[in-house]
Amino acid sequence: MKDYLLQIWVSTKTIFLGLGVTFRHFFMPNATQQYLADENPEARWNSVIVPDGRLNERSRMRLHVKIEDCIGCKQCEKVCPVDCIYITTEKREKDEAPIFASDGTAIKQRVVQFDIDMSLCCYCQLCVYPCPTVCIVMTPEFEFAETSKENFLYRFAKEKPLRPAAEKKHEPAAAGA
Amino acid sequence: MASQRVYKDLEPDTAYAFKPEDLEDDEMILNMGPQHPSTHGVLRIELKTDGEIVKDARPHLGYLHRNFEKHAENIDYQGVIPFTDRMDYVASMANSLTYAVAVEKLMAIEVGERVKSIRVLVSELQRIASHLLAIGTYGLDIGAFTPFLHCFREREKILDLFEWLCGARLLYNYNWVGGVSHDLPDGWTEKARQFLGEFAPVIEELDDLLSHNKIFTDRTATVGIIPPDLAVAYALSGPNLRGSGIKWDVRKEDPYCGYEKYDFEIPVGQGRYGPIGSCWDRYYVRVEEMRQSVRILHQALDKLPAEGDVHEKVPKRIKPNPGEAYARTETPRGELAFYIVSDGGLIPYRVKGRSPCFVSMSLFHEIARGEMIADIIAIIGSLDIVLGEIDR
Amino acid sequence: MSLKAADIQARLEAKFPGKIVAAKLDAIDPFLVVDQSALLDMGRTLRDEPELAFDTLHCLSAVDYLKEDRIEIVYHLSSLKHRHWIVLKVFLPRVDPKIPSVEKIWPTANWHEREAYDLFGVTFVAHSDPRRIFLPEDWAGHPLRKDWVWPEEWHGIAVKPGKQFAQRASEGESLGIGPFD
Amino acid sequence: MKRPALETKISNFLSPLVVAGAGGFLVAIALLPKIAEAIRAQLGAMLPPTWATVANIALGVLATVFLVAQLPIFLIWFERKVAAHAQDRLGPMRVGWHGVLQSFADGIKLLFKEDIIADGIDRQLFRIAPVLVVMGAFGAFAVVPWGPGLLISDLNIALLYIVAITSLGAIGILMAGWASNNKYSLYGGMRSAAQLVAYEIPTALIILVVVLQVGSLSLQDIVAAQGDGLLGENRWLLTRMYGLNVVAFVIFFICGLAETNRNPFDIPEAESELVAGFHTEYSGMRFAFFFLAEYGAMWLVAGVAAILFLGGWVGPYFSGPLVFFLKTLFLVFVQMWLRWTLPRLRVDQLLALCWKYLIPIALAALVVVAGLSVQAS
Repeated sequence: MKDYLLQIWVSTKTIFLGLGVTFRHFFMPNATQQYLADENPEARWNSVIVPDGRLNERSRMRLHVKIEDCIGCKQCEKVCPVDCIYITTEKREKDEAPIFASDGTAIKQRVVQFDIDMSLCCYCQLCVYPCPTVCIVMTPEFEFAETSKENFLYRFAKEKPLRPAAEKKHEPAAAGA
Repeated sequence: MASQRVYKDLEPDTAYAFKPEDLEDDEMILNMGPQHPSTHGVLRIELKTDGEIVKDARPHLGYLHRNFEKHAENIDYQGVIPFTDRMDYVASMANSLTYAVAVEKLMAIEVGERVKSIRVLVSELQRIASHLLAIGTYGLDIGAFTPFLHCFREREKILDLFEWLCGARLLYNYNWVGGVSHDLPDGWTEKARQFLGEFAPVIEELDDLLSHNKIFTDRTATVGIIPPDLAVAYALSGPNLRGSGIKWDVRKEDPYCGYEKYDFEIPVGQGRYGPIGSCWDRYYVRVEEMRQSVRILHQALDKLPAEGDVHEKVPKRIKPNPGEAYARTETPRGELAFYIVSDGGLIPYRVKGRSPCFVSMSLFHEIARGEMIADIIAIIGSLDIVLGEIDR
Repeated sequence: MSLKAADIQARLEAKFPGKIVAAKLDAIDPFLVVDQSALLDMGRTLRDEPELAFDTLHCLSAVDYLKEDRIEIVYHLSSLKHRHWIVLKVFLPRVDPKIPSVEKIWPTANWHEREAYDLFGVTFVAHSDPRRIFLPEDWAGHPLRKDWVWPEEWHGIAVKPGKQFAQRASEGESLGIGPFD
Repeated sequence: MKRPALETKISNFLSPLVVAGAGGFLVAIALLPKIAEAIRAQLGAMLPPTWATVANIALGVLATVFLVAQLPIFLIWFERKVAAHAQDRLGPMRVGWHGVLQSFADGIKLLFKEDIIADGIDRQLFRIAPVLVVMGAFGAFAVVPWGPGLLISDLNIALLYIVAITSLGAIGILMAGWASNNKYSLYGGMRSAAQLVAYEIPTALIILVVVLQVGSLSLQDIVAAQGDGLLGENRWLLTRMYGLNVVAFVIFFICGLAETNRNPFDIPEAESELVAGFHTEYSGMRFAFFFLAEYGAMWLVAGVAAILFLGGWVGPYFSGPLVFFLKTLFLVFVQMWLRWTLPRLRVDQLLALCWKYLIPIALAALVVVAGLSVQAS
């Protein structure tokens, strides 16, 4: 009998404790906010804890290549764990006017293909570190949905190949990427 | 083209372990998952039920199998880290930390003090975030929706801190071999302290709302009991082992990242509302662990060396000597270990992940037998599995 | 009172003379190579002898050494009681590897052995549930073997990764967007 | 980004209408007796007496159907808001002022959704089930008085009728569970049957407690017996019998939660165990029917509880349909508050709660009340 009443008492007590918690929360300020990206794009980066304007300092979202700076070293292609970067280069002719990347590195390769398949990208940022001219970067842009998967192939190269492309071997990633 | 293909005999005969002809009159095969709200991913469990009672259970894995280990044999050491992140995708920091520790063991790299402190900071924050998810979804499994979102509110702050730190919210690629990818930004430590201050009362509130609720304790404290000897025989680890009353924590027993310098307790299951090793014990060990993590974080923030290059020990080229190493750390789900074999080349010869969820799930059929359908959900939730890590 | 690997080796050597084929105690994780005929008895000794008390099979992994023409099964054993470690290895031939199952000694081996069977094709004799664990039952081959080749399809579903968009584009197909400014 | 702008435009246009509608609704409820009186008089003047009665009833039915069909739409929005604020969220905000039009948007979406009838199911039962469930919930409104004389039919066995017709809902649920050819649905249906059989008993016992004190099964009489408000000889039942009626009220409320399948007793549709229980296979409008029925039943339970224990439309300062509306709304809020606080019981615990706690206590309450009533008379 004692246990019986105790059960009732404990149930009632703990239920009212819980009700008290939820009741308090009816009057607490909301943790969420209205998503107002249409009116105020900056609001996407609002955070409860991180100071304003600092959340996206190191954001790793959409990849971008400043193709003018690319020297065609293929470091990023090598390091990519999912093989989503494809680069084809041609040697620039000796008689062509020398061009330089914005940090002064001489560009000796003509980048005729610089494709990034964003549908494969795993946003690990490993491609960014080895780049000697900081031309491949990750931007804080994250709204880039497409209606067709093919449109996720970003083709950055601006120059057309002068010679017919040499046989380029791409082994499919052995484990399927 | 795809529409012309004939997908024939897609379900092999072995898809069901229980055969209809073996069933008794009152028994029924209930297929739980792979798409089910409470199997925490794409786990499929075949239940042999008699009314509400589960006579036998058989988990079927592989719906999320990506063969991480084959991936790892085809990319360089650094490239494996994004894949380890995707094993236990709610505690990525802990996974990549384990891998980094394993490769460092293989290459005999000793990282700097600041890197160690940062690693402790992120892995304890990740532990809190992961436990918040585990506790919240456990409430959801039992039917309480509100604690789930209260937990997510706090978890969100941790994810914001991580995003500020390394730019990603879920899959960080943060712990590198020999260092970490980014140093702490200015003001991060103050905000981390602010978070810890806001977080401590939330645990107390959670106790009121969920932990000690009579309905919740009734649902969880008498089901899914793992006796200590069974837990050891099945090599359980982490909160699942401690829930059975065994005081064992890799952070104390085999310290890494300088955990020996921190002062914290190992919470174990007390059997407060029922037998030791019940679902409630495992659940409450997680709650207590969050309190301990807060303690560790305060100490780590105090001890954080002001100076230090986080990339100091990062090797230019990761090329270990031939050999093998086995390193384990205490992730939120238990002891994650990586067994790495190197043949002296630039890519690992073999990477085997010993995932704690895989091990806990192998015990499942033992404790599921004889419970009710609703308890199956409670047991799965209390084991805190992540299918990304089970299936790898 | 945890034991060093050398002590453990000495104890096992005394009980099972000649069954420890090789040992490497100066490795990062010291290991003993064990003859598979003594595996079960040795496992029982390791688990039951009070001073050894290896109550936990921490991990069971298989490694395929193509050049050495063998498959290694690696047992990482630990003791919660004495807090010591040992690694056992068993060498198996690559063709039709067979090894007794240690499931009776450490129940946790059940799924680890299924995994090793699934991905390496190692048969565990007297295993209670010798099915594949991750892959479909009728999958061709054991993928973690170094000489495994991709099957073309499985029940009409293409398995091998086809040409990616970038590759198709480099061959002249008009795909993708860009260039960007 | 055209679409959100259009959304905003539509909701800006509709919001005042909705707010005005809600205000008008409240005013109409407050003035209901006068309106009804006026209509009655008008009809009496225009038509012969028999036809006047028929027209009167027809209008009453129309008004009730309109009311109970609109209530869920409001209640769903209300519940989402309660849930959101308990969880520190905003809840629906897009459609209309604080999302008041959200339910309309959802309703339109459900209307246009494909009505999936899976293979291998019992089509007839599958189609009838939602109708039965809705009937069970809404049929009872025929005898629920909103004010003196403001009801469709003044049955003298109204309480019996309510107990009987709400059981239809459980049959509908059982039917849905069986017809779906889905094991989870079957479990849901079976659990629902067990739950109903168990919880009908304490409900009936508590109704007897009330009936013993009032001496009538008619809801109008029960309210009339509480006509003095908070104080006085004929005060609200809740305050009588030295607190025994509080216990009775709590038991009735718990049973009401269980009969409407609300958390913590929502085991027939236990989302985390049985996916969606008996309505797993339903989609579109048929699913909406279950939803409507759930909210209708919530309102019914709260309304009956308000009539039995809180004096119906009799308020401490003023009386009328508005008082009844507010009381019921408060009880519905408590149901929602409980739902967003508590975890779910297991099926055996649910039955244990009923057989081991509710029924003995209800029986004891009945005996004591009977004794006290005899003594009083």
